[in-house]
Amino acid sequence: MDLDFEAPLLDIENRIAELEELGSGSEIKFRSEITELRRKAKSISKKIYKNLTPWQTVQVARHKDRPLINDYIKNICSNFIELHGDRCYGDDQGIIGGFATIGNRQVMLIGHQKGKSVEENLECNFGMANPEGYRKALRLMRLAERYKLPVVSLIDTPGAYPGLEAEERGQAEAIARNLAEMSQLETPIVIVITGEGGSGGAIGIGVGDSIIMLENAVYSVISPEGCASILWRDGSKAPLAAEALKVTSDELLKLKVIDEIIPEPAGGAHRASDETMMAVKQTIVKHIDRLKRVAPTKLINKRYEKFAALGRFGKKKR
Amino acid sequence: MDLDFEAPLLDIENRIAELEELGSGSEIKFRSEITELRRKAKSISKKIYKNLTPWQTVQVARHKDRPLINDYIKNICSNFIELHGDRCYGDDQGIIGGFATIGNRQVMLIGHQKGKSVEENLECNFGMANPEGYRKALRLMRLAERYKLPVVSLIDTPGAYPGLEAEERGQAEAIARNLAEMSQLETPIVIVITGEGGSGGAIGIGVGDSIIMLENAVYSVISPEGCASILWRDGSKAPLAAEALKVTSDELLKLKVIDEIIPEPAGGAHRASDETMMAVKQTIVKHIDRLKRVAPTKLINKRYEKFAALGRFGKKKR
Amino acid sequence: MAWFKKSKNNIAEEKPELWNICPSCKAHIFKEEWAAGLKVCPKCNYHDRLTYQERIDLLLDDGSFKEINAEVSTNDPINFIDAKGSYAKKAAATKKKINMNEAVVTGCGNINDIPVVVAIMDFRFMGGSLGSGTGEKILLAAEYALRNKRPYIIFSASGGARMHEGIISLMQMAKTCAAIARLNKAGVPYFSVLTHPTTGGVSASFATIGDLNIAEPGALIGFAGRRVIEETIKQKLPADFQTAEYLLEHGFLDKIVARKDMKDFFAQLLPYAIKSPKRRR
Amino acid sequence: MAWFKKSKNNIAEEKPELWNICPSCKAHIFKEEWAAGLKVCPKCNYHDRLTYQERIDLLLDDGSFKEINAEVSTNDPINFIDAKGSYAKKAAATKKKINMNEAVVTGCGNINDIPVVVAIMDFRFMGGSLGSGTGEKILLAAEYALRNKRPYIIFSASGGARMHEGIISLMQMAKTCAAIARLNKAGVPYFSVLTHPTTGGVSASFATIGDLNIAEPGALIGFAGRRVIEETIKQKLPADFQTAEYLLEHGFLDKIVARKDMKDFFAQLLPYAIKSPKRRR
Ligand SMILES: [Zn+2]
Ligand SMILES: [Zn+2]
Repeated sequence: MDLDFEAPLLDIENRIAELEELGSGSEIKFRSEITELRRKAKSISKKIYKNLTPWQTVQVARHKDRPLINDYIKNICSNFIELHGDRCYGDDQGIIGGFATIGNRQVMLIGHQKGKSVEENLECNFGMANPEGYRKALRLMRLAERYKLPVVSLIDTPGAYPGLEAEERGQAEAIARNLAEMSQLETPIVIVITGEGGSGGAIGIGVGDSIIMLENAVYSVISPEGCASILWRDGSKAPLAAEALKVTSDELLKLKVIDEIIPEPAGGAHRASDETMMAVKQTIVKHIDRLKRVAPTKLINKRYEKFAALGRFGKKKR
Repeated sequence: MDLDFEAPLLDIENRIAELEELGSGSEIKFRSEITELRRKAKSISKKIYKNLTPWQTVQVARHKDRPLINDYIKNICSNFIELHGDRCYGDDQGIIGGFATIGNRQVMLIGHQKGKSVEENLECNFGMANPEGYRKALRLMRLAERYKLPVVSLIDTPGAYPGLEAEERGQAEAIARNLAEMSQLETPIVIVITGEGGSGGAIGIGVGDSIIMLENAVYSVISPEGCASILWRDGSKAPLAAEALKVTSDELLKLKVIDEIIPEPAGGAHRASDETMMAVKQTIVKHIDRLKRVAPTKLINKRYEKFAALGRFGKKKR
Repeated sequence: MAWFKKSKNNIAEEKPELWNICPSCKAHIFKEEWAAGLKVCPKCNYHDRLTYQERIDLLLDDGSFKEINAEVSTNDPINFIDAKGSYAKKAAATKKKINMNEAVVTGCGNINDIPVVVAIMDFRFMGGSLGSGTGEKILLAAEYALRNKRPYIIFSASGGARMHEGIISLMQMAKTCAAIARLNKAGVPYFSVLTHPTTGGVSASFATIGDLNIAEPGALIGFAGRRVIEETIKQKLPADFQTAEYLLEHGFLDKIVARKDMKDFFAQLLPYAIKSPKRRR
Repeated sequence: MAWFKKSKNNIAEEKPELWNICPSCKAHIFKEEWAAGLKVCPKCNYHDRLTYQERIDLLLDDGSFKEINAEVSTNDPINFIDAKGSYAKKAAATKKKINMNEAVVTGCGNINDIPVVVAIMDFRFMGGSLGSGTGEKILLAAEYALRNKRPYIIFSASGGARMHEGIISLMQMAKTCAAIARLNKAGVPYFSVLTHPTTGGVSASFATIGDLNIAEPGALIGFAGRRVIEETIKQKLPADFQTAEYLLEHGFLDKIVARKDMKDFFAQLLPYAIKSPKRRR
């Protein structure tokens, strides 16, 4: 899945790859040409990524090479212990979680799992969780509360799974329950939107004290395609809908829906996985350390006020 | 389903019914004969019921005309509001529950439902609940706790349902969870074993502050038939097992497993439904009034000590 | 019968002002009968949508309702414009047409002299969608209920989030649930009544987390839309899918209460949930 | 292969003292290899039962185990006599034979220097059945863990309630769960490890309500017996029914941990569950 707006960049990258292959074994051959191409690639990627349209950002956020939760687990966590099951019906793989250590901070990590290979995609339903996933997440968060561990939640989902059985087992209730419980959880909650923040499926594990977003992640009440097909009566008008919906990190920061943007290297997280993950790690650690200093009661009150203030315009009686 | 040891009594009762039919319309005809037969029936039933063997008591406890939860709801409760669902998978009819008013006391009533007709039997699985039933019961008990209502639990089940799906959805976990949660529920819990107290399926809603038992109810770790087939390798030795297991109210009172026996009219609850239910009502009210005066923390500590003391023989380090 | 029906249809066509057509079974019912039956179809028991005013009249003691936060209105946080024009204009037109400021009306009132706080959604206002004003009013009413320790009852009727407000609409799910969570923690009763239809973001927030979840018969209740699900799973859904009856069976509703019984139901329920001198003697 | 197997069987018959037969796949394994492999079959990964002493040796730091409440023993609250004689005699014989007082051994010890409290069931003692002494020891160890704020780990191995103690055995389910509930409330970690087999009253009490539920591979875990279920539902059960793997899939286990990894697993887990100066920097 190449991004069409990356075409000039991909051309140069392909050329670099060719030269590297041709010159393999020889250190000097093509060296200057490659250096020059790399400089050019950097400059072009900066230019492209500075001017991404919202719809292009959506495509970047969905890029298959973007770091996924398993990459974060491998690269910025140690001592990860995955925990399974909702103690009621099953073990959903669309949301996974467990104990993790991030920069010496012990946390409960939860997040959507999209999977890399086709088999993984199918097993975890492309990150579209079932009610069991939300209920497992809640169980783990309550455990974190009891063990006084902060919760770190990584958001990356097209949305909660719209299936027959998901409805039967209470997709709506499972998400709603999490929203209520997370608002009162007596431990810090750090949310990082790393890829797609897809509607109810995203916010179902997205209530917290710090809401952080990778630069090219998106967060939206409905997919641009869905919005376009309803309000434009034409799914292909998704680029228009993406723009109208204000789904990008800069817009969300202005709207105070998020607290901080983690910049991505030029060319996007899919080009610089390690660098991106390291930045995510540092930001998580910073927020955990800040939030741990806040007394639980105050933390919960501030969390409440944070969400209560969203969509409050002008002075209201309270 | 006639009880064979009731044969002499049933003969007289049949004769009375005959005479009443023959003499219907005429007040005097057979009057003295009927009076005499009634006196005789009473004396015989007293005699039979004073000397019930444990196995006979098991049969009385299972008698199809014994008052069931729906009879109690109709006859000793007002303003019953049935509440449904476990908020997770389904609504089991093997355990039902809801708000009820018993003698002006507002309570949360829960209990096993066996059903009267064949259709009812099937719908509620003869009172053999699925995990959903135990989870619904827990949800209602937590609601009772929040609304500061005492819980009244009526026990009458052959046991939790031993089905494939019941295992899949965590029959064991559902019962265990209730045992733990009921031990810490911050509201009075009154348990009445009205019929069959069948093993884990019974105690799954059977942890409380007052454990009360109807005279001819039984409560056992395993059905006499099951015990006989394991330890005697012969299910027909159930009468022996019933005796060995000490399943009757008098034995259980001695063992301090129950706190009080509600006497049944001679001839058993199945002959005197109204009288029995009225006695149950009065006993429930008495215990609620007593328990409501105990502070919640003290209540929970006493409940803990009550169960901790069961099976503690001799002095132990603590 | 066919003749009768035909003739009835003809009559209806001749004097349409006298007849109402049931949206579900298409039966022709005299408008007078329709209204007297509280907009419930006598043929198929379809519970048609009510306006907030009709709901208030049915639920609360006469003259007891006092609206709160009536001035809270729509906002246009993302200056939304779609194919048909601006959200601002659309909202303004809706407000004028049905004389409401938002998709919900909140206030306090009595049910058989028991004081309660209510939030009543009205589907006429942009499909009862959850905008920022909707969420704000639901939260403010919850805070009012909390301060006054009064039971809170929400009647939902909604197609879901109001996408014209973008992410701010999504945030109302978290916001309203946070308000409900505070009631839970304080032991203040909260009852949710799901009416036809309650879907999407509203089903996935305050509407499904009542101490009791009540629904009107036949109400459509679900997270994802029928069409979306059928496209996803590539199969037809059962006819009763996402009905109130279906949800009851699957454990997510406490009770289905017919419209005509709703007030009596709450009159019977509320004494269990509130502390009063008479309570638990 | 057939020849080899046959020959191996012959050898086994000739020198039975050298061979162990896997209870699951019937493979013949050198006794030395069997022991070195921690009683785990190298052919089929069957995790055979361990004695409490073997479990302690595998789990705790050398020499760190100190038993508590060793004197708590069986009781005969209902003077039980069955076809084969009295429970009192049977219990006395068992105690003498395997030199244990009850079906569980409790105490404290260290895992990589982290102090924990453990309760280890031993199936040899009347099938690990839950008698009053078993329940009492499990409760007393929980209270010890509570007083000392140490994580509590129970290794279950049980056929269920001990029916020879009648209703008193059933009460141990409530009793042990009450003890666990106190730990929950106090935030003291409790971990359940379900080993082969954990069924009946033990599965329906402390064994399934761990903060984490861990199991050994292939362990049989379930409430009702396979035969009872098959008789009830009149159909054959799937082969993997009630295995640890089956429970994991259905949401009731956090993890399956191989025997050889169990100590390392807890060494990795415990720091998340306990407060220490090093914890959370
Ligand atoms: Zn109709
Ligand atoms: Zn083997």
